Parts: sequence; C-alpha cells; structure tokens
Amino acid sequence: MAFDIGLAVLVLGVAIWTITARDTFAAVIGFVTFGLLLALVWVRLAAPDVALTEVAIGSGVTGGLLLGASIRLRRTETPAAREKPGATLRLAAAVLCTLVSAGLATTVLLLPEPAPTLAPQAAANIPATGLGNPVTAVLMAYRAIDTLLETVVLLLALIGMWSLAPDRVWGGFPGPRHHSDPEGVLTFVAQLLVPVGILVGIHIFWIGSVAPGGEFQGATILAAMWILAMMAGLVDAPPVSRRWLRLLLVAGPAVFFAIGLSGFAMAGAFLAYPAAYAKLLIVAIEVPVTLSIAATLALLVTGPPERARQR
Amino acid sequence: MSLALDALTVLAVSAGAFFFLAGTVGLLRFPDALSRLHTLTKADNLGLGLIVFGLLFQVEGPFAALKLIAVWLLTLLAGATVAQLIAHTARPGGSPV
Amino acid sequence: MLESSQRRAAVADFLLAAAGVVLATVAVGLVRILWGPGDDDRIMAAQLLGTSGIAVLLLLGQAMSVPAAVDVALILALLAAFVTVAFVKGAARSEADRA
Amino acid sequence: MSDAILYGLCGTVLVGLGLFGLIVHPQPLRKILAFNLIGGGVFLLFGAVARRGAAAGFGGDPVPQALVITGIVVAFSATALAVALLLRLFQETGQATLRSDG
Repeated sequence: MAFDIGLAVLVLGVAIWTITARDTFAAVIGFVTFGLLLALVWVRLAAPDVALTEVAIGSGVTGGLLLGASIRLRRTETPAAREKPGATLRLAAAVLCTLVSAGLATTVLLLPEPAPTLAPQAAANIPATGLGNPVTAVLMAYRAIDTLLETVVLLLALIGMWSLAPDRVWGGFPGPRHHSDPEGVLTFVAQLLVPVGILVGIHIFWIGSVAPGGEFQGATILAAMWILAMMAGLVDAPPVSRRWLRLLLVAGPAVFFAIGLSGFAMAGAFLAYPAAYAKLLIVAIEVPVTLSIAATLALLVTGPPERARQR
Repeated sequence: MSLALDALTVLAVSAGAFFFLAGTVGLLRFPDALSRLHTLTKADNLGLGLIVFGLLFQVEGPFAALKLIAVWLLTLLAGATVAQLIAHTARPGGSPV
Repeated sequence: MLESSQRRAAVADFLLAAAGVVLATVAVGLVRILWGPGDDDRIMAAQLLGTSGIAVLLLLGQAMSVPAAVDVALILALLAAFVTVAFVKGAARSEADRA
Repeated sequence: MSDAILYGLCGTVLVGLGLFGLIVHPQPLRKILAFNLIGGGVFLLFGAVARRGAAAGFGGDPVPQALVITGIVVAFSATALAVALLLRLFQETGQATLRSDG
C-alpha cells in the first residue's frame, strides 16, 4: 500500500507539472514521464494488457509526436502565452474543475458493493474463441464490434490528416525526406533496433492470444520501427496515392467486416464465429488488422503529404 | 539449494537498488550537468544489470531469462545512443543527425 | 527453516520493497527533469528515468507474478530510443523551419 | 481503502487538472496535452472499476480493460489529427493561436 500511495503521489506530481510548466517542451517531457508512471499503475491494477498499450501508444508514440511538435512550435509559444486569461477566469476554472473532481471522487467512493462485473460473461465466452487471454477475447469476440469500429476511426483520422495537404502536394510523400548518413549514429541505431523491434512486435502480437499482448500493442511497435527507419533515412515514406499502400490500410477493416458479415451465414449473427473455426477466423482477422493498424499509426505520426509525387 | 538462490537474489537486487540510490545522490551533488548525467548513466545501467542478475534466479524457464537479459542489453544500447545523439546535436556547427 | 511458500512470499515482499526504493530515486530524478535547465538535460534525465522505470517494472512483475511486466519493460526500452530520435529529428526540423 | 479506490481517486484529480489546463492554456499544444491528461484520468477510473470487478479467476474485469485499450488508441488518433491541424496552421500563418480576431 505504501508503494501505491507513493506511486499515486508521483503520478499527480508529474500531472501538475505537465499543466503548470512554463515551457511547453518541459511539459511534454512531463507527459512522457506521466505515461511511464501510468504503465506502472496498470501493472499494479492487474491490467498488463493496458500497461503494454499505455507504454507503447500513450507514452511512446504520442510522446514522440508531441515532442517533435513542441520543438517546431517553440517560437510561437511566447506570443501565444500572452493570451492567457485573466485571474477571474482562472479562478472560476479552478473552482469548476475542483467541483468536477469532487463529484467524480464521490462516485468513486460510492461505487456499488459488491462491485458489478462482466468478468463471468467474458469468461463464459472464452472457450468458444479458443483464446487464452481474456482481454483479447473481449476485443475480438465479446465486443468485436468496438474493435471493428476502432480500426475505422483510425482510418478516418488518417483521411482527415491527408486532406490537410496543400493542393500542389496532393497524393505526394508524407513528411520530410530524411537523408541517411552511413557513418552516423542514427543509421547504426536504426539498423540494429529495427530488426529487433520487428521481432518484439511480432512476438507481442502473437502471444496476445494466450498472454498479455495483442494486435494494437504489436502494431504500435511495428509502426514505431517503420517511423524509426524513415527518420534514419533508411526508407522513404511511400506517396499516399500508391495503390498498395491504400490496400494495406483498408485490408484490416475490410477483412474484419467481411468475416463479420459471413457470421450471418455461418453462425447466425454479425461477427459471430462458428465454434469449430473461431480461433482460425480470429487469427485471419488479426493478421491483416495488425498490419493495417501499424501502417495507419505510422502514417498518422508522419503527417500529411509535404512533397509532390513528380518533381 | 533454492534458499541459496533466494539469498543471491536478495544480495544482487539490494546491490542494484543501492546503485540507483548512489546515482541519485550523485545527481544532486555533482556540480555540472554533464558529469552528473555521465555518472548517473553508469550507476543506473549497473544497478539495472544487478537487478536483472538477481531476478534471473527467480524466473521460470530459459525464455524468460533471455527476455530479462534482452531488456538490459536494449537499455544499455538505447542509453549509449541517446548520449551520442544528444552530443551530436549539442555540438555547435555539428552536422544535423 | 521457513516453509517454501512462506519464503516465496518473503522474497516477493523484498522485491516490492526494492521496487519502492527505486521508485523513490525516480522521484528525485523527476525533480532534476523539472529543473532543466536545457532541453538536453531534460531528455537525458527522462531517458535515465526510463531505466529506473524498467527496473521497477521488472521487480514488480516478479513480486506480483505478472510475467508480462517484462514485455512492458522490453517495449519501454525500445521506445525510449524512438522518443529520443524523434526529439533529435524535431530539433533538426525546427532549424529547417527557421532557415 | 483498496488500491483500486486509491488509483480511482487519483484519476478523478487528473480529470480536474486536465480540465483546468484545457480551459486556461491559450497555446493549442498545451490544450492537447491537457486533453490527454483528462483521458489518462478517465482511463484510471475505468481501471479502478475493472480492478474492483475482479472475478472468475481474473485479476480484473477484462471488459473495461479492453475498453481502455480501445480508448488509448482512439485518443492517439485524435491527438495526431489535432497536432496535424496545428502544424498546418503554423505553416500557413507562422503562428499557433486560436484567437478569432486575427
């Protein structure tokens, strides 16, 4: 318990820093640390699947994205900070936020006893899927519709981002071109880390059926490795109008949806799996979904097209 | 036999935690930033190595042990490259990485 | 002579306590990050915090019998390098913006 | 007090802190950061509920845990889109401000 109190205090301390720091870059560093500490909290809360997601996406990839943005936007910070609202508004905001927190805290303290849980239903669903990890079973079977919609949300975000491109680079290469320096440290790091990272990503994805892990965590690592290879200049980002790229991006949701529809014929409901093939079908969904999510996440970090396709 | 292994674990993990503590004291006491970070990197990497060594006696199976060692090696590698990259960017007139 | 299960519990308690000690050093390291003064100091201190975080994860995983904590640590080690590269690249980009 | 309640309360404070930052910070990037803090707080509330719902031999209720995983990924896509909008604004105007009078 002493450990938990210390950890909770640290989490709050870093959060306060993230909000109050004068320098935005320092605040982003605070946020990355916040994610790291949250991952510890998730381990303490017996949620290792969430800890994996938090450290990969919540802290790692989001952190990298925000760090890059905060450095580029540094010059705009001082003028923008002058628009800070007056003391009255800040006080009112503080009162409002305290009230919100207090209200939420009351609900937490008044949570019903015994705690309601869907664990037995989720457990009852597991044998039908052939999966050993209850969280993956929930994501792929019990609440598969959420997961299907989530893959679509990711695609929508990417379409939104691409549509921010100026007309002259429409369909072009996303992000800047990074040049590799064969003698450089960065090339060395990338050549060493990328293969290791791809192995780790596949491992995390594959054990997801029986142990903590799964397609989102595995896909994030694969995405991070692709971005690393791009930043080191080992590979260039493909132009967003490439047909293979677009097929790769929609393959996951499309296969998911198709197998979901076939559930009507085979098991009588959308996204229902016939008992004999459940595990096979889930793997058939997971492989393209992982590849699609990895590509989508990587392109979301890379940004909208910036360079025209023909020069 | 396994009592001896547990004792080894306690010894190595204590030593590891001690290095983390010592590094932190160094963090607060050394005068300039560079020597501070330099010392701390070494202390932390050694501390993590000792903790990994101590945990090796507790895990089940060679795969779990291999993963522990992989974590340590990756941390060493990441730490070293970060120092290199930062030194590269901080150098005035240095080529952008 | 202690029973085997008692001894296992004692080792788990010890590992949790060790995790607490390393977590305390994280707290001190945080103060270092917050003080800065430079970006480089901050990013390096964050990197070191990652090392402590990895140590805490490994100790917690063993103490609580959550083997997946090692996977979390593995990803943390991988992505720490990724975040630093993003920082360095962002710095190069902001130079380019200015030019 | 159980560890679930402790972290749940921690989550409620995070929501308040994030909301405060969202309101008072004029810089859009700070608003995005604050928004992510709110997200972290809400996820912790889910984590507390999941931990309390430990049953059927699981350490926590897997349903809220799966929801949090979904939530983290969606929060990331929203953050990435917001950052892209902000960087585009910066490219167009050389500023990053939400002031409406220009």
